[in-house]
Amino acid sequence: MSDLDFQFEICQNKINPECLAEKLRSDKSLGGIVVFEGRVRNQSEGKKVLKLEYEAYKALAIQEGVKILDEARAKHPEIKSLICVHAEGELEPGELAVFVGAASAHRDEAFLGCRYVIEAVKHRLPIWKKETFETGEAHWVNCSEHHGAACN
Amino acid sequence: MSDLDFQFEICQNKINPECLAEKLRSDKSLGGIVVFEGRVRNQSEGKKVLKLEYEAYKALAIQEGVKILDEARAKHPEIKSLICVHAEGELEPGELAVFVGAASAHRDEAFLGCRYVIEAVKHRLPIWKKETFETGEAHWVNCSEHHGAACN
Amino acid sequence: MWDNNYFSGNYMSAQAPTKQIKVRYFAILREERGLDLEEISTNCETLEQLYKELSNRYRFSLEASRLAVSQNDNFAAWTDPVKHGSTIVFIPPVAGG
Amino acid sequence: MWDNNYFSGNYMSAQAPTKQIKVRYFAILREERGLDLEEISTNCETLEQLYKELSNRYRFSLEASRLAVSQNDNFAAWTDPVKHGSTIVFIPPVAGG
Repeated sequence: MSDLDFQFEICQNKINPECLAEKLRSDKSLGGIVVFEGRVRNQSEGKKVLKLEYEAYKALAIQEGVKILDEARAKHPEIKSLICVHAEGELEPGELAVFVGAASAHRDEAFLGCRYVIEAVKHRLPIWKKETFETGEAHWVNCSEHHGAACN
Repeated sequence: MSDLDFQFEICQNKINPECLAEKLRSDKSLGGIVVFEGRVRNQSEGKKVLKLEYEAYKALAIQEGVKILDEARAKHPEIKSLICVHAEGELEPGELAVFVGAASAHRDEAFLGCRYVIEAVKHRLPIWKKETFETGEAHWVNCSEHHGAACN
Repeated sequence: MWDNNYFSGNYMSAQAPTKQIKVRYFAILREERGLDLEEISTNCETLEQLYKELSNRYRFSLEASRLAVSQNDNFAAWTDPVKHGSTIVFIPPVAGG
Repeated sequence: MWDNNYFSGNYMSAQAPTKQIKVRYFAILREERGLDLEEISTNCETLEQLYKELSNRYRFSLEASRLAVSQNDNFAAWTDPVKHGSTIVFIPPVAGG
């Protein structure tokens, strides 16, 4: 997107939440910042999780991600800065899978915008995760009978 | 509070949000982290803000803050970590006035708990702020005819 | 000094006994009063009466209806009795965050 | 090669012309197919027909009703025509975040 304060990315490296939060803090007219961090849980379905592998259909995911940010901005025009970064590749428990941050003059729109983006990201982005348990078992989340949800 | 993961503080030094976020991230069973940062805005009522001075009735504010965290925990039992730190003293635009962070297995309760705490903090904690504009004018927010709201 | 039962019938129409209390002031009330803390003697029975007395004396800008009140670091009701030896705070409209 | 108007009356009951397309596979479909990308020739008219054909051939575990579909990096309807030269992706239930 042309506006520097609106950023959607699929990231193959580690996501640095502090670096992203600093961007949200840079405009001193924005008093309310809300950040969501979705991290890989160390357990799912009562079993210990070894790792998650995220696979993205990148061209479509970026297009859809930008569309989600546009929608959030249209619904909550007070939001002046909105960042979403989703990880790709292999992640271990505790690692950051998705970052969503919103900044606006007041808190209400920052909360609503952040929530809108994460819900849409989870339901619409063409990204998949394969969950591997410590037992060696592995499955694609939401694609098999047992629905895993190792991450938030 | 006895539980280390539940923390309420009134802080006379600068609040370090990254340090607080690290505490929220320490339990790898918690996949959803929501953080609210309330920062001093550089404008209010269309005027440029020079500074805010926060004054707290500390004994009662801490007691009430702990009560707010307890309420949030009772309403959203999935939340395993909940931190609120409010600044005291003189702050400049851009500086952090209040941090609220919630961590839970899944995102919904983290969002709801974080929101519950910040709303209660703003309506119930005996903390006041005096807003000084660049013109030299100053007033206690919410106590005079012109209601300022320099912060989120 | 005085009888803890001064609210019972015998005292209802009599002047309440004099109590020694502390009043702490914050924010706009602190500025209007010009100090943080004072020790005073009062015959007021309720916290509401006490605020009205002090407000008349010091010309506070805020109506009691816009304030909350605490006694001994706990929120209190305006109709609560003023307790001898207690510390009372009148709480202006809050503005945290 | 073929007529862009093959959906008009003349072709309705005739075999649709053969189209060259690419199919990209992700996640569980990639594993079930055993590859990321293939170029194929097909006579299928709609994306739904194409998925059913491939699903029969490769025994995909997911019903079409659980998938979405894209053509040339845009979400598409199952009833959309298969376009010659396009790249098609069948999208398993997503699980971002």
